[in-house]
This record gives sequence, structure tokens and C-alpha cells, in this order.
Amino acid sequence: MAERRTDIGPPHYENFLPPVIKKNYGKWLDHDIPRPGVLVHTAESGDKVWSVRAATPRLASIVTLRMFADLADKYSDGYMRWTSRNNIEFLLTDESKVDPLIADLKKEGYPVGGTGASITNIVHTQGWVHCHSSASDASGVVKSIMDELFPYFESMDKLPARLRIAFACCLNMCGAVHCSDISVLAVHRHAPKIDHDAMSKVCEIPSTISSCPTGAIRSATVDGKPSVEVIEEQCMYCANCFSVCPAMSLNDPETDGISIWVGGKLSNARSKPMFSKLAIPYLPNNPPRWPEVVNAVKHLVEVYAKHARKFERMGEWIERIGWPKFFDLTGLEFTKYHIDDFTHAGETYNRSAHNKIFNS
Amino acid sequence: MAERRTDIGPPHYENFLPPVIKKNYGKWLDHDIPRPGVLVHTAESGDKVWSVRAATPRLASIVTLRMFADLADKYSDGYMRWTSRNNIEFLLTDESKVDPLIADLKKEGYPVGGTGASITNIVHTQGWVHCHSSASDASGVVKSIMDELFPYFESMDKLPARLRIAFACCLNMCGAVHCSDISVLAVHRHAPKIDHDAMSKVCEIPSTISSCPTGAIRSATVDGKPSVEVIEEQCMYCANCFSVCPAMSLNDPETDGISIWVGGKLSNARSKPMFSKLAIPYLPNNPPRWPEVVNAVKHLVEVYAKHARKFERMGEWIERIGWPKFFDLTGLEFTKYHIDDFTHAGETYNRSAHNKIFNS
Amino acid sequence: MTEKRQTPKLDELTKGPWPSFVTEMKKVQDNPMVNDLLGQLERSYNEKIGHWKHGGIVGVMGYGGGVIGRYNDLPDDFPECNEFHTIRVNQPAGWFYDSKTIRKICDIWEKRGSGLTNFHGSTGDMVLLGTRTKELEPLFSDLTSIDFDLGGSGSDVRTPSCCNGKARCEWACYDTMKICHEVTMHFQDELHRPAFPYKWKFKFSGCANDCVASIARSDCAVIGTWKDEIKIDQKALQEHYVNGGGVDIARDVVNRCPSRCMSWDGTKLEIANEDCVKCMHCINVLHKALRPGDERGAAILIGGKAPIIGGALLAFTLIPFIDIENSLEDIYEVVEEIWDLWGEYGKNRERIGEFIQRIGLGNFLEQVGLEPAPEMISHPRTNPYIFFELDGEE
Amino acid sequence: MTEKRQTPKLDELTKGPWPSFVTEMKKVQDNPMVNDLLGQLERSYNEKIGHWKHGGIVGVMGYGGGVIGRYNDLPDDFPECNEFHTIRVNQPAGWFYDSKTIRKICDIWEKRGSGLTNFHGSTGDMVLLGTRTKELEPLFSDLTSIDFDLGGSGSDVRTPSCCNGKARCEWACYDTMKICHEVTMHFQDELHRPAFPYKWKFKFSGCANDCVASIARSDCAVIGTWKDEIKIDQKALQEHYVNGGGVDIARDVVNRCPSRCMSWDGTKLEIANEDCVKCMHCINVLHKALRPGDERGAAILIGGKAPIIGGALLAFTLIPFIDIENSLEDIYEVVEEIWDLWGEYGKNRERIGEFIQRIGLGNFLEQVGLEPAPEMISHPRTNPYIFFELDGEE
Ligand code: SRM
Ligand code: SRM
Ligand code: SRM
Ligand code: SRM
Ligand code: SF4
Ligand code: SF4
Ligand code: SF4
Ligand code: SF4
Ligand code: SF4
Ligand code: SF4
Ligand code: SF4
Ligand code: SF4
Repeated sequence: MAERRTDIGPPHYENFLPPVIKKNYGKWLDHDIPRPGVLVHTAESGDKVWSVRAATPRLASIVTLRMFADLADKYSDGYMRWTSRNNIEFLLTDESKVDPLIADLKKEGYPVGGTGASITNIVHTQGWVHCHSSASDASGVVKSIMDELFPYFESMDKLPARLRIAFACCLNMCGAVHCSDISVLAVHRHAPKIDHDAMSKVCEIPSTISSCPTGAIRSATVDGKPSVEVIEEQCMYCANCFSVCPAMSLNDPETDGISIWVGGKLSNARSKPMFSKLAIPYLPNNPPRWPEVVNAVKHLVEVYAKHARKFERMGEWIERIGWPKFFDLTGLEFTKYHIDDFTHAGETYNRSAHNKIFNS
Repeated sequence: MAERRTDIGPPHYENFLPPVIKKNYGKWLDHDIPRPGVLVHTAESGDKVWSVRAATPRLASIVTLRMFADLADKYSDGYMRWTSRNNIEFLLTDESKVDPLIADLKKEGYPVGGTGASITNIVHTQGWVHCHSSASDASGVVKSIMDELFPYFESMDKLPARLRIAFACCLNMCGAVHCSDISVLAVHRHAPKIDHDAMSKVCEIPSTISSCPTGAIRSATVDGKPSVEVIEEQCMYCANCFSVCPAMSLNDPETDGISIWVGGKLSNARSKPMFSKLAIPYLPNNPPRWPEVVNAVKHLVEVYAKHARKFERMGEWIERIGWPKFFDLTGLEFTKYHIDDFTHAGETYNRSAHNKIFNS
Repeated sequence: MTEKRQTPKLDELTKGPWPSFVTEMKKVQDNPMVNDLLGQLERSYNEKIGHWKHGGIVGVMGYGGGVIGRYNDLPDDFPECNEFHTIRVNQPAGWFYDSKTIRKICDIWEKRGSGLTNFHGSTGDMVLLGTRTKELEPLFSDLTSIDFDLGGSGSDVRTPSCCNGKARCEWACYDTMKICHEVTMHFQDELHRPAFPYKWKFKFSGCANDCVASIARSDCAVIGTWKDEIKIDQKALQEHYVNGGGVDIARDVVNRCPSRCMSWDGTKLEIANEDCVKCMHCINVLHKALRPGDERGAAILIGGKAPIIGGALLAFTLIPFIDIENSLEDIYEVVEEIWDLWGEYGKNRERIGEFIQRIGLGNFLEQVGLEPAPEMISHPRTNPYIFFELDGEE
Repeated sequence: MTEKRQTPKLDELTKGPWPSFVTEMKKVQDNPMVNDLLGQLERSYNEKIGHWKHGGIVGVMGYGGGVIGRYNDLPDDFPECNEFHTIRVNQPAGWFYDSKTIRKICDIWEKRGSGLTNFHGSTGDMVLLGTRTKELEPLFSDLTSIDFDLGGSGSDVRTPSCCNGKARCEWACYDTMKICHEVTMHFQDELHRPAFPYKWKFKFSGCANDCVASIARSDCAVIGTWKDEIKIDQKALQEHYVNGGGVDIARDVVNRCPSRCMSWDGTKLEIANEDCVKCMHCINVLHKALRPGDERGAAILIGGKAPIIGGALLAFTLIPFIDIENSLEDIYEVVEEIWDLWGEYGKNRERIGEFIQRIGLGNFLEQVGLEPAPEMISHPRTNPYIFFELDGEE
């Protein structure tokens, strides 16, 4: 038997670069987007490469992966890449192969789009498919939303700028929903249910107590066994206790659900990166299609599309018009939940006399 | 003996309004500043009132007050007012009396100015004249600075916009230096010296301990008596303990001194109100003329005057050019003290890739 | 009387163009209190340290505020100013006086104190600087006899102050002096008898220029504003600002508008008023042509303060618009709701601004019976730590 | 094999234009693990709750990370997916593959696991979704035999990721894929053997557009930038953007420049480069005429993270500019200094961003031997609570 190999790291990326990429590495001049989902990059040498970007559900079976490999062999000398948002890209040197590839992809059910001022794939997480912490499914919500927003994926003329959506199934935010134009975040709304039997076996009680940022957990003796209790009013359902102690699950079918956040961005283009802000505190979990969530997201996209100026991301648009106007235009209710009450809450109060109250 | 009167409140202001003010109350149309220190307001009725504004040291003797009363009788029907920044104003209806009044004021040593894009009186506090807490004198520093900046008081063409200076003699900031274009703030830099004898007599020990925002104070027994001790490294010299407990004085001739802050503003004009930010952490107390402080303030005024655009307050100018450039242009040293480390410190980090590093 | 104190260091400060506080003191050096004060201050200048002791509880009968007790720590060296208490006298709104009244005050103060004053203190009071305990009651009686009363100190309503507003300013969106006076009279009890967790300051500015620094220096700032269109006189604009007037309308006004809601094509100025934040800048600069709208009132902002102890705070918008001149009773009601809540749950030395942050603005609104509004915040929360209250919902 | 699970709810999600994860699962439903997974997921859809238990410590020999243990809470109902661990496989930099390699991976995963994957996980790994404990070692051996290794999990260096940078983007200011690969190789030990207070993520973006979300989702974000002039081809500008091109240069570019350092008179575009913050916007929009400068490198930002537990943080500028391709050793040194400090003083589950805020950025810089610079902050402190250190001074 061969020696056990460890610490070898990933294979070198050069192994996987198409020749045109290797040749023009670092010498690209410019790009165009001749149609949604297709980029053409021109190098100093005059070489061109056509990138065809197709949607994937991220959760991919080996059947699909093999199909992609076949397409790569057929169209792009066997090469392909995935993007930072889980789309797949085929890099072609022969323009005439672009249309046939797109047709093949479409036939297989992997539509092409997501470039420029579009809505590309939703960054998301595991949900009920794999995670213990999830307050909703991930893939199902994403699929439901993208089915509805599909026209925005396939086009680049319906929006003032790119619009990025992210989904996470609990406050850990593996989908990094904290900086997206629209963020869909599943939330728990019930304090942890304590498994007192398991507690002393699987958890370290002091570290469980100290894990709570609001100090809601106290030690307690239950049925003669050491355990903890949670003061409901002090719990804001962050699940940090559950992360360190399996006996404190927050999952609850009645009260779990979904919140919607808006106006975040990652890029430094124009404005600095921004966090997403609360738009809708809670919508119910309604599988398999989550209609309330889908409608809310669609509505937000439409209001934005209608009112924002060219090159204005969601958050930039809202900053210009102001939050009162945002709530006005969207018809969303402004509640006490929208007002921050965490550590830096006071920094979010309107500490000025600047104010758009207007009666004509 | 007459009945003891209480809770009568201040006299009604109408008693003190000149007839022209009473007549045109709420019906002013417009104003001009024909020369520094003189405002002329025009009413809808066509009436005009000339306001002549003179500097005072705020600390005024009855001799001076009587002299002002005499001038008021001579020029403004006996009426006068003080401004929110401790200047005195005489309200005249006869334009021809303006120049003679100014001449009289000048003769008495109360120069006229402080309007428009000028440096008006410095808002300040008690200092060694009256307060137990002061880390410097107030009036002496103010006098020294204004002697040097006097040309900016008497003119309106040397600055891009008004420039407001404030002084406070300790962190209580009775001069509200937290929002001035240039703030001069006296600081302690030595932990409280504890008078252990007095402690248990004049202070409540538990409330003294809990007064400290950094938890630097602990109970201790000294010479058999209950007292407290201070952990030096945890003290940032706020003097809150001294406010509640006289036995914890922070005054110290060796280490007390003055810090300089810039870029605050109060008005909502254009930008929202802004806090002042640290420019110079420490300059020594050097009575009677505080040359280091005077020079620093003057330098800041000059750099601002040279570089800012019209209508740009100090803070607006710095926001436009950026803090790196501010430190560059002023030649001030940037130190770890400039980096916030209090409650919301993290909110002041540059959380973006926006950055003006430039090498041509 | 002891001999005249020599003050070589202080004498330096009688020189120069700016009026000198030392000169003021010298003008009344005949008063032995002032003579010793000069000596003590010269000592401070030499030693770089103050010589006043911490506080001291003195006052007038029936009042808890208005007098700051002060003793020096060198009673043997400067006995005449060993007792040197400060009297805060509530100024008339807008700091207007007549000569008769000024002379009366001077006469009283000549008799009862040092003859030194602050016109005015930072909060706005007329400050009488330095007297002895035994003079307090007579002084108070003298003052009330000429219709003056003390101001606030300690954990009470502090002396309210205001800009001169409608008295002399064309921009006043409400009658600052009237409202200031009425509020002061309404809360006399709260002003003289400290019963709060900490101090409470009111300040009144007629517009967003905020000439009394209300947003930074008061717990309750009332700032004038309007809610209809800015009035533009296009003719006056041409006359005063196009070709001349020292203003470049595009650069200095349109481009500096914080909400970027103005447009100027060289002949006509237009404002998208629904986007205007009423910052006052365009009106300030083009004052001969622009005026605030007709539907005027005020915004109520809460929670401004100096740094002690959680850090300085600017006040924030609690009520974005109210027709204040006709709604004073409503304001009293809200303020009293707030005081009740703060009185019950506020910690000692916790200003209202810190209290609200501690309990959460949402909870605060609920408690005082105000609806949450997006005008109160610069943006909704970014963190997901929501205290959901399911009871209400289900 | 048990019979094929019926999934009426999930079947709804096979409809519609967007590719369906349910369809993916159905494609490999022959695998009994997937069959049971479908059953379990349908159950979750009915009951609105997940059926996975908390964690489980499993892994491969000698490694502390790379495998996420997972068991369901319905072992009797869905025995085939009771053990359903996730394998994180370190992706090649930039997520480039060839068909041969993809097929090899599929073959291995067909043999050793569910046949379901994530291409890719949020951190960037190739995620193999669902296998049993006993398969872990063989799987690892199969993977290394085709030159793949595991990624990170737990309190270690997480799998670094990068944008495609110089491979296909004209704006890459440094070679993101090369640096990402080298850093990954350099820190193999730290990646496989958790020894930190909490996780540490590296992400590499070639410019301020930040196409891998490094600023929000990594503890150490390396973002390309330049420090000389933006290169303007005035001729190309005329050709592509004046009269046509769909861009209004004044409105869409000059007016949207965050530092307002551009001017455009209809024929010539000028940039005051010393004021440019390198935000990329003008280059993005006018890409046929504008390019980043020649003196290229990167900024190093520290401390980005999701909300747990002190609230989400964006990374902040620690090193405003470094010629990264020629200074990798310096970066290693700084990073290791940081790890030493954090390792010693960081609390359990305290990300570096929270750690720095707790100890203070000033102190942090001192400890790791970096000079304070105003580029690191948006503005100096506003509160006066300075911990003066007199020793140094005197
Ligand atoms: C392929 C990919 C990088 C990769 O290595 O995988 C990529 C590639 C490009 N990005 Fe990106 N970006 C990619 C994720 C991102 C992300 C990350 C994310 O969304 O999670 C961002 C930050 C988004 C945000 O701010 O929330 C991002 C912000 C940008 C921007 C800045 C947009 C803005 O104005 O805010 C540009 C500039 C532009 O398009 O004008 C840009 C521009 C580009 C260009 C034009 C760069 C070039 O010249 O090659 C590429 C084609 C863009 C397009 O699709 O229209 N890319 N780009 C990623 C494709 C994701 C996908 O499948 O849809
Ligand atoms: C008399 C006084 C109010 C009072 O009731 O006492 C007053 C009176 C006027 N102020 Fe003021 N302001 C007065 C303190 C203030 C303050 C408070 C302070 O400095 O502590 C501010 C806020 C300053 C700040 O932002 O730090 C203030 C910010 C303004 C502004 C806004 C300036 C800006 O662009 O930021 C204006 C508008 C303007 O001048 O264009 C203004 C305008 C005016 C006008 C033009 C209003 C008018 O039409 O009558 C008055 C003459 C201004 C002048 O002196 O040029 N006044 N003004 C105060 C005079 C103080 C003094 O003796 O110097
Ligand atoms: C006299 C005066 C300064 C002056 O020279 O003008 C003054 C003097 C004192 N202030 Fe003040 N404050 C004065 C206006 C202010 C202001 C400005 C204002 O009101 O606009 C502020 C900042 C605004 C605010 O309230 O936040 C101010 C913020 C403080 C603070 C810190 C309060 C905070 O919450 O941060 C203290 C500390 C305390 O209350 O224990 C304080 C405490 C004091 C004490 C009573 C000292 C103490 O620790 O007990 C000072 C007595 C000095 C003396 O011996 O005469 N003084 N104080 C001002 C009152 C005169 C008047 O009534 O007109
Ligand atoms: C698989 C993945 C989600 C996905 O579907 O892609 C994932 C899954 C989990 N994450 Fe994550 N995280 C994943 C990327 C992220 C990201 C995004 C990123 O790296 O760009 C984040 C936000 C960025 C960050 O690190 O701050 C993220 C922030 C968290 C956190 C909160 C960390 C924080 O400091 O706020 C936790 C909680 C924890 O560490 O205890 C967490 C914990 C977890 C755990 C291990 C659950 C737990 O509490 O132990 C999840 C295992 C799920 C499962 O059963 O498979 N995961 N996690 C991602 C890793 C795949 C990969 O290696 O490529
Ligand atoms: S967001 Fe929460 S529930 Fe979703 S995968 Fe991450 S840790 Fe699991
Ligand atoms: S969910 Fe969060 S707030 Fe609630 S008890 Fe657990 S750790 Fe505390
Ligand atoms: S700032 Fe401090 S020292 Fe000065 S008067 Fe106020 S409390 Fe006294
Ligand atoms: S001065 Fe402030 S930090 Fe220092 S011991 Fe006193 S209360 Fe604490
Ligand atoms: S605050 Fe406004 S209304 Fe009052 S004096 Fe100043 S400019 Fe006039
Ligand atoms: S008041 Fe201010 S916000 Fe309104 S139009 Fe004028 S400058 Fe713009
Ligand atoms: S981050 Fe910049 S260099 Fe990297 S792909 Fe995006 S645009 Fe290109
Ligand atoms: S890169 Fe950004 S900041 Fe620099 S000139 Fe272009 S738009 Fe302005």
C-alpha cells in the first residue's frame, strides 16, 4: 500500500487552465457582454474568450457533473469553472460554438444568464438538507424565489444595476446574508428547548451559560440534575448556546420562519460596502413554495426596479430617497423591531434635524 | 416684611424688547451684514434694525455691565441683548448711530465683530476661576487664543465659513466642546489620588466603585479603614468617580494639560451635526499664555483657511479630503491615541477598500 | 482690607486686543472677595492647579437647585474667597435686557457678592459668581423683588434657553422665546426641586441652523422646521445672485444640498421639496430669494448630552413635526410620560439619552405611547437579534 | 433496498425554469442514502422542522478539520442517511477544473458516498454531501490519490478562496489565484489542525469590486488596488461613450464618483488622482477607456465576519497598500504575529475582528508591530476617554 499522503493541499490551478487563459494570463484588455450570460474577454494579443455562464442549483448530483464534463469536452476543450456564486462557466475560443452550447444547456435544464444588471444565483446554505440549526429549508426557498425572478436572470435590461440575493437558514449566516441587496434569513423565535436529561452529559454547563450574549441562561437544578434555565424575555434567539451545547435546540415548527433584509452590498464601487437592513421581521415557513416570501422578494425587486436610477444599487437608492420613503413606496410596515436595540443601536438613531416630512 | 416669593420664573422677555422688535416680531424679511459685527434686519413693514455685536470676556464685572447699560441708553433706547456665544448686541434703529457706538465700544475695549465667516467668541467654562474639576484655566486659554486669532474676529473674508471654537476645562465638557470646529479640552492624565482618610467620611464607597465606567475602582482597606484603590492601567481619567466622591481628585500639575479636537459642527446646514475628532492628544499647561495651545489652534485655522472651499466648515473640508490628508497637511502626528477604543470604537474603523494612498 | 494682591502672571492677560477677564476682575478688586480671588488665581497660574474644593451643599430655602456651593482649599491664605458660591439666575428668554434692569442687578450684586458675573453661563443662566452662604437668602429676596428667580442645578430641569427667533430672525419657524418662556414657567416646580435621575435640559432653536446648540447640549431640543415647499422668489434670485452676489448657485448651493434635490439651469431654480431635508443651507445662502415654507412647526429631538459617562450624544428625532405653538399641552404630556418612565427606571446619573439606549428605543416608544416611525432612525437594524414578542402576534 | 420514497411536496419543486435541487437528488435516488434523504426531507417539508442532530466528531486520521459529522434524529425511519457526513474538499484556486478530474471525483463519490455535492460551499470548498464514518479514510485516500486534499472546518484556517483574477479579468491588480494557492499551501498545517480560538478565513479579490465577498466574509481580505494614476484613453472615451454607449459620463460617472474627484467638460475627462479612493466605479462603467494604474498591489483588511456573536463586521483596512506579489513573506510574518497574539489572548469563539475591538486597535497594532495610520480608520476618536501612557512620554 502506498504511503498515506496528507497536507498536499489542492491541485495546482494551472492544471485546469484552458490554453487561451494560460497564454493571456494577466494580459486581458477588456470585456463585453454580447448577450445575457455570455462574456467575451479580449486579450492584448487579440485573443478572445467567450464565457458562457449557466445557473446551477449548487446542490449537484454526479450525474449532472458528468453531463457538465461532457459539455466541456464538446465545447471548451474539456475545461470549465464555477463562479463565486455557484454558476458554472464554460470558456470557449470559438464563437460559433456559443449558441449550440447554450441550446444544450437549456435542454438539460441549466439556463444561461446572471451577468450585468441581472439577478444571478442566490448564495445559500444547507437548510433541512443537511444542517442541525436551520429555521427553514434553504434550497427550497431559493428555488421558489428564482423560479419567480427568472426573467431577471435571463435579462440585463430590467434593473438599474445588479441585484444580489442571499439566503441563510439561521443567524450563523453561512450565506453571508449580511451584505446583500436582498437577504432572506430564516429565524428562530422561540427560546431554546432544554433537554435536561442530555444537558449534563453532552454540555459543559459553565460554557453554555457564558455563551449567551444577553445573559439569558442561568444554572438550575432540574429533577435533581444540574442543568440550565433560560429567561425567555432576555432571549433573542441567536442560537449561540445551541452551537456550543446540543441540548439547547431552537428549532420549532410553529414559530420558525423567515425575515427579509435589504440594501446591503459587498463591492466598494461608488459607496462603501453596506450591511443589509431589516425590511420584514417575519414571514411564515410555508413549504414547498413559500409564497409569502416569494411575493415579498418579488415586490421589493419591482419597487426598486421602478424607482432607482441607473447604476444605483438597492442600498444606494434607499439612501438617496431615505428610509421613510422606502417604507412608503413598498407599503411595508415600520415596527419597533426595525429599530435596533443591540450594542451600537444608538448609532442608528437619526441624530439630526434632517427630515423629509412633506405635505404639499 | 413682604411674603417670600418663589417659583416666579424669569421676567417676561416682552419687558425687554425694543419697540422696533415688538412691532416687527415674527415679521422679519431679510438681513445683511454691511460690515463685520453689524447685522441689519429688514422687516415686512420696511423697518430696519441694526445690531452691533461686541466681544465680551463673558466674565463681566458690574462696572462693565453698568457701562453697557450706559451705552444702551445712549444708542439703543436702553435695550441690549447677549448672544448664545456671550457677545453683547445693541439693537439700533438709527443707522447713523452705528459708527459712534462702535467707536465707543472700541474705546472701552470691547471690539465689534464675530458675524458671518468669522471666528466669534469662544464658548467656555470656569477653569481655575471657579471649578473644582478643572485641568486648566478656562478664561486664560480663551483670552490667549482670541488675542492671536483676533483678525479673524474682526473680518469676514479670511475664512471659507464660520469657524467655532469651544473650550472646556474637564471631560464634563460644560463648554460642550464635543461639536465645535476646533475644540480645546483640558484633560487629566493621572488616576485619582485617593484621600483615604476622607473616603469613608465623605463618600459612599459602593456608588464610588460603580461610578467607574471601566471598572478600575476596587474596594480596599487602607490603614484599617474602608477605602478604594484604582487600577491605573484601567483608568482613562474621566473623573466620574470624582464627581460622585470628593476624595478622588484628579487634579495634577505635572500631567494635566490640553487636547485639541477638530471638525465638529452643530448646525444642520448641509451636513448633519458632527462630533469633533481628536487632533492633538496632549499639550502642556503653560500659563499665562499657553503658547503651545495658541500656536496649534492658529495653525489649524490657517491650514483650513488655505485649503477649504467656500461654505465648507472644518469638518466638511476634512471629510472631503480625508483624514490621512488632514494629518499630512497639518503635519500632526497620528498616534494610537487617535484610534478610538471606547464602546463604539469598531464603528470608526475604515471598513472598506476606499483609500487615497497615492504616489505619482 | 488686606493689601492689593500682586498678580504678575495674570497681568500678562490684560494685554492684547481681546477683552480681558483679568481686567474685569481688576475693575472690582476693591471687593475683598475679588482681591483674594485674584491672589488665589495667580497661585493657580504659578502652580498649574486649581484651588477649589469639591462642591458643598448650600442653597435657598425650599429650592434644591440654583446655587453651586464652592470653598477653596487655602482658607488661611485666601480667607475672603473661601466661601465663593455661584448663583444661577434664570435669564429672560433670548437674553434681552434693558438698562434699568441691568443696573438693578448690578446694585444687588454689588451689595451681596463679588461683583463678578458670567453673562451668561453655558446653559444660559445669568451667573453671579461668588458670594457667601449668609448672603444667599437676602440675595434671593432681592432678586425676586425685581422679578428674577433662580435657574436650575442638580438633577432637575435646567434653565431652558432659546435663540432670539421671531424677535429678530426671519427664519424662525416658531416663536422660540414664547415657547421657551412658557415651558420655563410651566415647569417651575421641576426646575427648582431636583427629583430626576439626573439633569434635564431644554433648548429651543427656530430652525435647523440651531443657534443655541440644542442638538448637542440639551436632553430635549426643539428645532423649527416646515413641511411644505421652500418659497422661491425667482426674480429676486436673478437680481441678487446671478452675475454678482458672490454666490455660484450651481457650485455653492445646488451641489452642496445634502439631499441633492435642487436643480438650476442658469435661469430657474427648482427644488424637489419631497426630498428636501430642511437643512437650511440654500435659504442661508440665497436669503434674499428663498424662505422656509408656510406650514411651520418644530421637530422634537431627545437625548443630547456631553460625554459623561457613556460618551457624548447628539439628540435624535423623536417627533419629526409638530405644530408646536398650538400643541404645547401635547408636548407637556409627552415630556411628563418620559419623566415618569425615566424617574422610575432610570439609574442615578443616567441622562435620558443613555436611558433610551439602554432600554431600547422601541421599548421606550411603547412605554411612552408613541408610534415607531422611520424618521426616528438613520436606518433599520442590521443585526438579526430581534426580541420577538409572540404574545402580541398570536 | 427499501422502496422508492414518495415526495409529493418536494416534487412541486421540480417544476419551474430554475434548475431544481430536487431533480438533482432524484437523479441519484438509486443510492439508498439519497432515497432516505429524500424521505427525510419530505418529512421536514411536512413538519416544518429539520431532522438532523447536532454535530458529531468524526474525521480522518491526523486531521482535525474537513469533515462535518451529521446524524439524523429518525434513525428508525431513515436508517440509510442516519450517518450523513459532509466532506469539504479544497477546491483548486478560482474553481477551474477539467472534465477528466470532474469524472474522477464523480467516480470516487459514487463509490464512497451519496453522489450529491455542493459545487461549491459558501466558503469555497467542493462539498461532498453525505457519507458514512467508515468511508472516511478510504475516501480520503482516494482523494489524495488524485491530488485533492480536504479543506478546513472548526477553529482552523478555512479553505481560502479567490476571484478568477488574472485568469480572465482585466482589472486584477495582483495574481489572486497564485497568491491564494500559495497561501493555502503555506498554511497546510494550520488548515488541517485546528488550534485557534475560532475560525480564520482568507479571501482574495483582485480589485475593489470584491467578487469573492472578501470584505464581508473573511477574517483576512486581500483586495487589489493601485497607487498611481488611473489610465485614461481619451480617444477610446470619445469613440465608445460620447454620443452613444448608453452612458451619460457626467451623470453616471462623474456624479457618482464617491470622492468627487472627476471632472468632465464634454471632451476631456480629468481625475484628481490624489483624491481617488480606487472604488472602481469609473473603470467599471467606462471599461473601454479607463484602466487601473500601473503601480498595483493590494490592501489587507482584517476582521470581516457574520453576526455571531457581537454582530456582523466588515473587514477594515490594516495595510492600505502592499506590493503583495513580492511581499508574501512579510504577509506571513504579520499573519503569524496576529495568530500568536490572538492565540494567546483570544477567547474561545472570538473571531479576530471581535478580538481587536475588545483589546483596542491601537493596542493591537502595538502588539503586532504595525504603525498606526489614518487610513485604518474612518475618523479619529470623538470621545475623550484616552488611556494615556505617561511612561512612554516622560
Ligand atoms: C465570475 C465572477 C468572479 C469569479 O471569480 O467567480 C465575477 C466576474 C465579473 N465581475 Fe463580479 N464576479 C462575480 C461575483 C461578484 C460579487 C460577489 C457576489 O455577488 O457574491 C460581487 C459583489 C456584489 C455586491 O456588491 O454585492 C461582484 C461585483 C462586481 C462589480 C461591482 C458592481 C457594483 O457596481 O456594485 C463589477 C463591476 C461591474 O459589473 O460594472 C463586477 C464585474 C465583474 C466582471 C465584469 C469583471 C471582468 O471584467 O471580468 C466579471 C463579469 C461580471 C458579470 O457577470 O457581469 N463584479 N462580482 C463572479 C460571478 C458570480 C456569478 O456567478 O454571478
Ligand atoms: C445671535 C445668534 C443667535 C442668538 O439668539 O444669540 C445667531 C444669529 C444668527 N445666526 Fe446663528 N446665531 C448664533 C449662534 C449660532 C450657533 C451656535 C454656536 O455657535 O454655538 C450656530 C451653530 C454653529 C455650528 O454649526 O457649530 C449658528 C449657526 C448658524 C448658521 C449655520 C452655519 C453653517 O453653515 O453651518 C447660520 C446660517 C448662515 O449664517 O448662513 C446662522 C445664521 C444666523 C443669522 C444670520 C440668522 C438671522 O437671519 O438673523 C444671525 C446672524 C449670524 C451672524 O452672526 O452672522 N447661524 N449660529 C448667535 C450668535 C452667536 C455669536 O455671538 O457669535
Ligand atoms: C457654570 C457652568 C459652566 C460655565 O462656566 O458656564 C457649568 C459648571 C459646572 N458643571 Fe456643567 N456647567 C455649565 C453648563 C454645562 C453644559 C452646557 C449646556 O448646558 O449647554 C454642559 C454640556 C451639556 C450637557 O448637559 O450634557 C455641562 C455638562 C456638565 C456635566 C456632564 C454632564 C453629562 O451628562 O455628560 C457635569 C457633571 C455632572 O453633572 O456631574 C457638569 C457639572 C458641572 C459642575 C456643577 C461641576 C460638578 O462636577 O459638580 C460645574 C460647576 C462649576 C462651578 O464651580 O461653577 N456639567 N455643563 C455652566 C452652567 C451655567 C449656567 O447655568 O448657565
Ligand atoms: C457548508 C456551509 C454552508 C453551505 O451550505 O455552503 C456551512 C455550514 C455550516 N456552518 Fe458556516 N458554513 C459555510 C460557510 C460559512 C460562511 C460563508 C463563507 O465562509 O464565506 C459563513 C459567514 C462568514 C464567516 O465566517 O463569518 C459561515 C458562518 C458560520 C458561523 C458563524 C460564524 C461567526 O463568527 O459569526 C457558524 C457558527 C459556528 O462557527 O459555530 C457556522 C457553522 C456552520 C456549521 C458547521 C453548523 C454548526 O453550528 O456547527 C454548518 C454545518 C452545516 C452542515 O451540516 O453541513 N458557520 N459559514 C459553508 C461551508 C462550505 C465550504 O466549506 O465551502
Ligand atoms: S446558516 Fe445556520 S442552519 Fe444554515 S447551514 Fe449555516 S449553520 Fe446551518
Ligand atoms: S438563543 Fe441566544 S439569546 Fe437565547 S438563550 Fe441561547 S444564547 Fe442566549
Ligand atoms: S468643564 Fe469641568 S472643570 Fe470646567 S466648569 Fe465644567 S465641570 Fe468644571
Ligand atoms: S477617573 Fe474615571 S476611569 Fe479613572 S477611576 Fe475615576 S471613574 Fe474610573
Ligand atoms: S436658530 Fe434659526 S431661527 Fe433661530 S436665530 Fe438661528 S437662524 Fe434664526
Ligand atoms: S433646505 Fe437643504 S436639503 Fe432642502 S433644498 Fe435647501 S439645501 Fe437642499
Ligand atoms: S474582484 Fe476585480 S479582479 Fe477579481 S474578478 Fe472581480 S472585477 Fe475582476
Ligand atoms: S475609481 Fe472611484 S473614486 Fe476613483 S475616480 Fe473612479 S469613480 Fe472616483
